[in-house]
Amino acid sequence: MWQRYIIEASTYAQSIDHLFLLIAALVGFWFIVAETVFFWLIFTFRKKDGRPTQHITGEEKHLVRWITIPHFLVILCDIVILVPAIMVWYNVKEAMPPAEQTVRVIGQQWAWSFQEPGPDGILDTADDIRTVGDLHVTVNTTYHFELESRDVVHSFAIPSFRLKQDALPGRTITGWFRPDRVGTYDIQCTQICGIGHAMMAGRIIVETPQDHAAWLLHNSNPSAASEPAAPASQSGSSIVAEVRR
Amino acid sequence: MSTQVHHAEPGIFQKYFWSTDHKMIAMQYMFTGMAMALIGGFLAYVFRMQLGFPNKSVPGFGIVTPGKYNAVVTMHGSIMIFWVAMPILIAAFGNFLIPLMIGADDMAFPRINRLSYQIFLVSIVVLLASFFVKGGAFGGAWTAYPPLSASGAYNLTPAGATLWLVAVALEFVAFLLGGINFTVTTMNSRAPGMKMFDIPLVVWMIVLASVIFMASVGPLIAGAIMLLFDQTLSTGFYDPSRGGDPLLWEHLFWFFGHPEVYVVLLPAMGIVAEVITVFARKKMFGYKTILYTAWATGVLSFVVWAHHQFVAGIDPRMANIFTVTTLLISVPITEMVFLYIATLYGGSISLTTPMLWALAFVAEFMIGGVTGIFLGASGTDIYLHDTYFVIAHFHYTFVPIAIISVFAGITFWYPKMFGRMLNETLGKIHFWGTVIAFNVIFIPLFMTGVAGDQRRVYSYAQFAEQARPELQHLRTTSTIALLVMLSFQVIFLINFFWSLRNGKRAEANPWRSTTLEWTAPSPPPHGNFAELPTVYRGPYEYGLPGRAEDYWPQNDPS
Amino acid sequence: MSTSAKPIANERHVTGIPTARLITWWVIASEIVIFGGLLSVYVMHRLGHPEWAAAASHTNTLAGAFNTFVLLTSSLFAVLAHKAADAHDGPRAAKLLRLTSLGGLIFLTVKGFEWTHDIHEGYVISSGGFWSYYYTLAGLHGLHVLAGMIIMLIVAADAAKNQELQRVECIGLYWHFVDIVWIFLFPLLYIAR
Amino acid sequence: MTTETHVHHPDYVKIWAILVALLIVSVLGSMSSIRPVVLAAAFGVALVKAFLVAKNFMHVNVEKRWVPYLLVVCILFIVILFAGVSPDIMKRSGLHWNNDAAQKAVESGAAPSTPKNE
Repeated sequence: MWQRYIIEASTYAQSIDHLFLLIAALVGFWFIVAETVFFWLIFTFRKKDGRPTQHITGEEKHLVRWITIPHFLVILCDIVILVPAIMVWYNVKEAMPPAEQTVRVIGQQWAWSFQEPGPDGILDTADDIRTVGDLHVTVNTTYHFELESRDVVHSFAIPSFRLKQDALPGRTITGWFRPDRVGTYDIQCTQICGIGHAMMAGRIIVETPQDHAAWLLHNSNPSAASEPAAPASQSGSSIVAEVRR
Repeated sequence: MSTQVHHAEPGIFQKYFWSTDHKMIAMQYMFTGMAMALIGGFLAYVFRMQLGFPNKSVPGFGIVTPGKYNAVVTMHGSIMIFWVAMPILIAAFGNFLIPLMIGADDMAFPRINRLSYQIFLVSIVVLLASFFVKGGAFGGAWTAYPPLSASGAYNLTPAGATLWLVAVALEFVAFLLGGINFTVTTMNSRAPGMKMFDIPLVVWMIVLASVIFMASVGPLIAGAIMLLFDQTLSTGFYDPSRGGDPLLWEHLFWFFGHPEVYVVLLPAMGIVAEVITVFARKKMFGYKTILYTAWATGVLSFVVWAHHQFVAGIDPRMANIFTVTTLLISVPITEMVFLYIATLYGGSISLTTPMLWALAFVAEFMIGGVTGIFLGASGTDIYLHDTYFVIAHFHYTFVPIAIISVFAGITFWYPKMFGRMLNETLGKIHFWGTVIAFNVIFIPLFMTGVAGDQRRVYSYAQFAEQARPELQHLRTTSTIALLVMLSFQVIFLINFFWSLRNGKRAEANPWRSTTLEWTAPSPPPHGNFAELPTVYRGPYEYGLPGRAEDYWPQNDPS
Repeated sequence: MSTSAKPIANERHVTGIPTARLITWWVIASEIVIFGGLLSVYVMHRLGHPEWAAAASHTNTLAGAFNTFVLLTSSLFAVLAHKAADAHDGPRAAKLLRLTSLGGLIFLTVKGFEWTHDIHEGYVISSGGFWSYYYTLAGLHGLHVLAGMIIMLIVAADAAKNQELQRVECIGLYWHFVDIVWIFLFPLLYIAR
Repeated sequence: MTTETHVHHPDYVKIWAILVALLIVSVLGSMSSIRPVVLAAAFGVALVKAFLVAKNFMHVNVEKRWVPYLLVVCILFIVILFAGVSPDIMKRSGLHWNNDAAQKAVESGAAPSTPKNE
């Protein structure tokens, strides 16, 4: 049912969806119970001539019970939700599986640009591949991304991966993902970042190792050797300075 | 007519523009708020048209360019929260009800009250002016995250951004003055015999809301000054390249922004409590428990703010704390809703228009409540943050608060405000049209949100996964439903203004209610009461066994 | 006009605290949150940026100390005015209140000299983190001093005619609060480095 | 309007003298070169002074009990704010994030201290 809306293309996509379904089941139960009781009461106690209303303060013990029992059940449900929610959060945002590859993701008005280590597999070396809009990754590989922004707050989101992380200027925020499904998926900016916000789209292309190797071979450009390999953050702040003048 | 000598009848200008009478100020707030609601509704129409029928010229507006779209969305959010929900729920109802319900002749500080409205009016002028300055109105979302909001080079609306900020700051000042006045009046000016737990819930809730607002807005006022300096004096409070930090604003904003939700929720809860007890002819189930849950909510609302920032770059470990507190706050709110439901038990429910609105509030607010859990749970928020799921969720809280409960209040107190009855038939048509359309607007948006539609985007053409036709159909459905909902508001306006002259004359207590405002004539004269009442009992004494009448007014000595 | 006389709502005091004093307390409470927010933000930046100490060392400790002395003294006059008001000696209260606002005037003058000096040295509000906070904090506080002075002169005018004497205490409360804020601003801006 | 005298007035001049003495202490403390001494003198004295003013000039000690409580609660909210915000703002790095800009500012000594022309 879920896949009809949006596919799961990363290892933690499914755990997030399962958490969603768990919460849906629990709160859905409460919601249905409450609404049923609600409408049943409205119907049962509709105005009838000659039927006096009852004077109930709701302070007596045997009445308070009707509130305290659901009250503790709600707390119980909260805990049942809390534990898996924090577990999922921990696995996605706190625990960081060792990187097999590291890429740098840079948001700026209004495009995503990416810096991928070339054949040597190390960032900030001469053979790095810098791309705009498209990020090429290998399937079943754990990627760390170093997220930066050159101007305003952006948010790096890949819906099919259930991945979302804001990019703050001046900070480097590290995250991870492990694509497990070959294909091409959207990259969104989900934090309003100016008039080009809706143009700030990208694509992540998840390839088989062979295809990725071929792509690397085809793109590891010698011209990169000439340009100084500077970490993007510095050039970033200089761009900010320019924009200000 | 009032016996207090000093209440002479003022002249026209005095009466309508310079009055210190709390009822007149309430009317000023209400009509201003309704006018702003029309503007906010029109803005909603503009961007929903763009989303439902992309890149078609919107009748009455024209082509929606990306820049205009951002401005329209930003203004819709700001106006609906700061210039509709707060003035109507807190200022209008607070001004009208507090002195009447606590048996006083006016606010404790009438001139501070008038000043509060005048500052509020100035804030509106500033805000509306921002539509016409160079670059147009501010387009950085109502959350105004810097550096986007701090630098004209980024938002391309330098003048609009500053005017927006000034308007919001003025609005804060207005509501600080008003809220402190409400609090002091309720604490000090109650009728003889009205003890703490004899105060009607709506007064309690409005005062609690004012206190929460007062305590949470301070840091944001400081933050707004800093942002203003960033915009105008080129300071670097939020500029990382100059030793500042953009994340600071997000914290300051949400430290206010989340309590703000309860600032508008509590008065709505109070209004609904009054209406339900009257039309179910029932004593409130667990009056004190409701107050305790309200206090608990108020305190907890100060420790949950960062759940708006789970993926905003805060330290991930902090998210765990805020997830716990966020799920904790669901407990008192749930309990409050349970108590409202339990109040219906054993009643004799007559489904008048106000009652329909009040019941609809409870039914719809539950949807908003349960969907909040998905966002409060950090795990699912990773995916749902800043999607349309969020939008659908908070509209399922804010529409019941700012629209449904307000209609409950207006239709309920209309006789007291204007001395006329509203037309029931028109009222019911308006109710069903509005509520059904409302659900058809936002249920599709839950789906598009789950499908990954991100917020504040004027067109999904760039995003292959979002550009699928089945999602576009959902968006179009929502837009059409909005058109229906808006058109039904015409019926309300007709009913409202037609009844002002031609409605059936209302006697003092048409609903046979117990609270003090119904002992004053409808509409109450300057000074409210012929002689100021004395209170003998709590507000909700309905259906007592062994009494001729099924209600026992608070001021009835027998 | 109908606003000239007070409504009965204003005369009641169910809490046992006169209405005027009650609202003063609430105003002070809201001011605590405003100044508290700004101060705590400044403190966390200051702790995170040890390099600001260099800029902070440019501030003139003695000028700050003198201003603290001035405010403390003016607070003394304010509270003496309250005492006089309790003794229903309006004219004396008015005299003391005017002395208090004179203290405020001296405070602002000294501040003016400090700022002109800082600006001449090239330290303006946009000269980096510390200076931004320095001018914002002191400026916000200075605005409160100014507002207090104006209100105080109005109250004094009434008090001289033995009218609205309860306001003498209220404006005093507000003034003491402004004093306390400065008591914390002084070490934060002038001493800590 | 009822302005019943709710306080007996202590000797305000004496309190004022104490306050001035404390002020001198904090200034002398600031002359010292040992940082802890400076800070202790500065902020310890500030707390004492604030307490004296609140107690004797504002009479919170004889005011209705809940008034000081109200003021303390407001301060507590600020403490909560500090506790929730400082982990992100005060620190320059945390779990999976680095505030490079702040780090750079700290290392390069003072933040840019020349007026920006705009």
